[in-house]
Amino acid sequence: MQALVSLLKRDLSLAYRQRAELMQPLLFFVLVISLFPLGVGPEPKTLQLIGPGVIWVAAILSSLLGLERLFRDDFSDGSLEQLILSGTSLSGASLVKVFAHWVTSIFPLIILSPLLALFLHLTEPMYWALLKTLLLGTPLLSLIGAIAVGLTVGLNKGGMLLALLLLPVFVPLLIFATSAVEAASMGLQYNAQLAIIGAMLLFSLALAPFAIAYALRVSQN
Amino acid sequence: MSVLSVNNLSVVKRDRLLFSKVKFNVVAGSLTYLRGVNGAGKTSMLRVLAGLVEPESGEVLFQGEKIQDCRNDYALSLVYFGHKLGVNQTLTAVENILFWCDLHQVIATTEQVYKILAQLSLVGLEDIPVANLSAGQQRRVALARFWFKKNAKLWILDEPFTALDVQGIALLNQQIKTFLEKGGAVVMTSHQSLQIEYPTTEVTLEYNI
Amino acid sequence: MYFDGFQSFLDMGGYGLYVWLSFGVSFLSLAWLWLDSFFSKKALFKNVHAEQARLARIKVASENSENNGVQV
Amino acid sequence: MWKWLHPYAKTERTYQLCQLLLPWFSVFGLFIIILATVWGLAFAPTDYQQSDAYRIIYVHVPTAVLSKSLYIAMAVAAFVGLVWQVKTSFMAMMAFAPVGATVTFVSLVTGAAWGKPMWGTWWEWDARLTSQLILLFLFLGVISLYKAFDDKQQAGKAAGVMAVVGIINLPIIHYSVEWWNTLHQGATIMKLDKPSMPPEMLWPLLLSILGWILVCGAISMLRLQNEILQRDLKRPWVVKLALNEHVWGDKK
Repeated sequence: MQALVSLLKRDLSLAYRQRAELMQPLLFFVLVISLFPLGVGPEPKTLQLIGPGVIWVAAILSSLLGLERLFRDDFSDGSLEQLILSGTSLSGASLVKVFAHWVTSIFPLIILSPLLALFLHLTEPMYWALLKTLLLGTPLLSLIGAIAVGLTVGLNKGGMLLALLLLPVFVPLLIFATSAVEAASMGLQYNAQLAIIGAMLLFSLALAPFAIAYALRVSQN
Repeated sequence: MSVLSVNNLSVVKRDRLLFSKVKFNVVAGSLTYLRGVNGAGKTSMLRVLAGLVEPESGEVLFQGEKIQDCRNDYALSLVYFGHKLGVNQTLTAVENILFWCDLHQVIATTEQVYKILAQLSLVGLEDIPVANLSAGQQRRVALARFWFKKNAKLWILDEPFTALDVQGIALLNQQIKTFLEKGGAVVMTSHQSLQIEYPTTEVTLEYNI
Repeated sequence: MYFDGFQSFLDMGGYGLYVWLSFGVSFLSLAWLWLDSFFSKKALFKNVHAEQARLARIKVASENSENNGVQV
Repeated sequence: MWKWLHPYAKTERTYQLCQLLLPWFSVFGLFIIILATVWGLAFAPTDYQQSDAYRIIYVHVPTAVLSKSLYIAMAVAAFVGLVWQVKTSFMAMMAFAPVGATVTFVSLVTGAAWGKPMWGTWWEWDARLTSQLILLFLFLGVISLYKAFDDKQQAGKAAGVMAVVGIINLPIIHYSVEWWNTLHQGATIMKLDKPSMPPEMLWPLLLSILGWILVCGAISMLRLQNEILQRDLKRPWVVKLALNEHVWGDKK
């Protein structure tokens, strides 16, 4: 247990030292979203219509950008080998690493979400729905993303392959999240969608760490 | 009872049979020197012994138990030193070592780390990011783990002498010798001839296409 | 003073929130920028001191190894 | 004649020059800003059309003006650095960049806050606000490019090229956004323009612009000193400086 705590501290201090690199997915997120009004026109009505979808697709793409960094350094300098050989539970360590990655690079997206709701003229209820779906959905992105990253960490051309592997898997999340926000725009209840995303999150929370641990062992040889 | 026993082990890498039906034992206090030309599969053998890689067939036993079954005990008594040093470039040497010790349930204080780093003649380089150190210096930082994990029974070293200067090699030889005399087992490969005055059992891997 | 009381000054003709928000953000950003530059200058000087301490440590270590032979 | 321009001495001489000017710029700058703000906020008459909301111009206009001029200053420093291989001007460029980015951010926030009473929403894709937003991205791009390199020498050149590319694109972005805005003119009712300026409103504005220029100049000089110290960390003059600095406690 002490090992996992020091792993978390190490990852957070590493993220702090590389915070310039950490800002990049964030800038990408805001940039992509502010391109849409320039393309589609500034009318609030149209922006509101495409808003939820735009924010969610941008969130998925920018989290893909950030995911690459999850095991890349540890694999290349050998820390991953020492972690596997250290007897600390690899699934526990994977969960800690995914949590540290989520807090440092995807949580800032959520902090920025009010600004983006402004950019796309989302109404108040729509924003709360968006916030809830982001809070429930982005950990899901990290957990499932980490499995694919664990598998492709060995190959140095993981970039596009990662997107190819993960985008299909994120489709259900995208559908339920955007429909929740649209329901909110019409004033309807959206607890059902939230419940489904929540279920997906709990399911992946239970299974993903073991899958990530297995992926990391597989990518060793 | 031998620390490590390997029964007809064969390993395939990238669909090439590196070696097959290899069998040898490592007893406490013994130095096993793995010989073989480049490509004979020395590194892969060590990675299989450490438990990083699954063999094609055969088994590796640690004190009579398959290493996959006793992962925790094996982890507590093994120190592995591979091609990749396992030292993070952004952290400082002290942080790296303290983190390694935490990971391997070894109690270490910063003063001890500074003292050991001084022995490894890394004075003045302890608190700067490892990226600024030379290859040889980074290797010395990685070697510090042998000074810390006191209760280890088995050391696996993969060409530890590369990029080390004469003084570094002497230091490491001394450390290996004292570990062997205290009943530890060492399995290692090295492209330089071994200068450790200690009875060595040799295991040779033939190169087959 | 254009405003008759402090209360109406705060109220800014009903736009108090926007005016004070703008001035607040402006001067907070300036203050942050100044403090950030100021403390990174301090940090740079601290770096120099750490560097000097390192050099001292190296000198001490090399002196020790000279007077008691090469430390194996 | 150019002896003092000898690259090695220049960095130290620039540092001393900044050290000399810094107190004057910051003290006068702060004094003028406070004077102008109090004058503009409390004493200037109200505007018949926008009532007291217009007072935001005493912060919005200086920052808007400064954001563009800081970008130009940065680009000029980059150009000088690239063409005449002057190392210090890359440092000056990197001193201007964060100040410019912050000032652009402030102009965005104040512009949005000023627009709220008129448009009813905090953010409106008005031509000027949009180009300010793109300007902010240009600044952040140059800064993150600089930070991505370990070797500061290389970083300066790369960020310099991006700053020059940015300055060339600035007018193009400005006019295309204007055109884009008129294309969708329906969306914005009233453009964000300055109310007619009787003298007693104009003076505080000019004063606050001067104040902002002085303070931003002071901060840029301080950051230029930091860049110089960062570059010459191991040089004896910096070591001497750091040791005295410690002994007397901090002068500044």
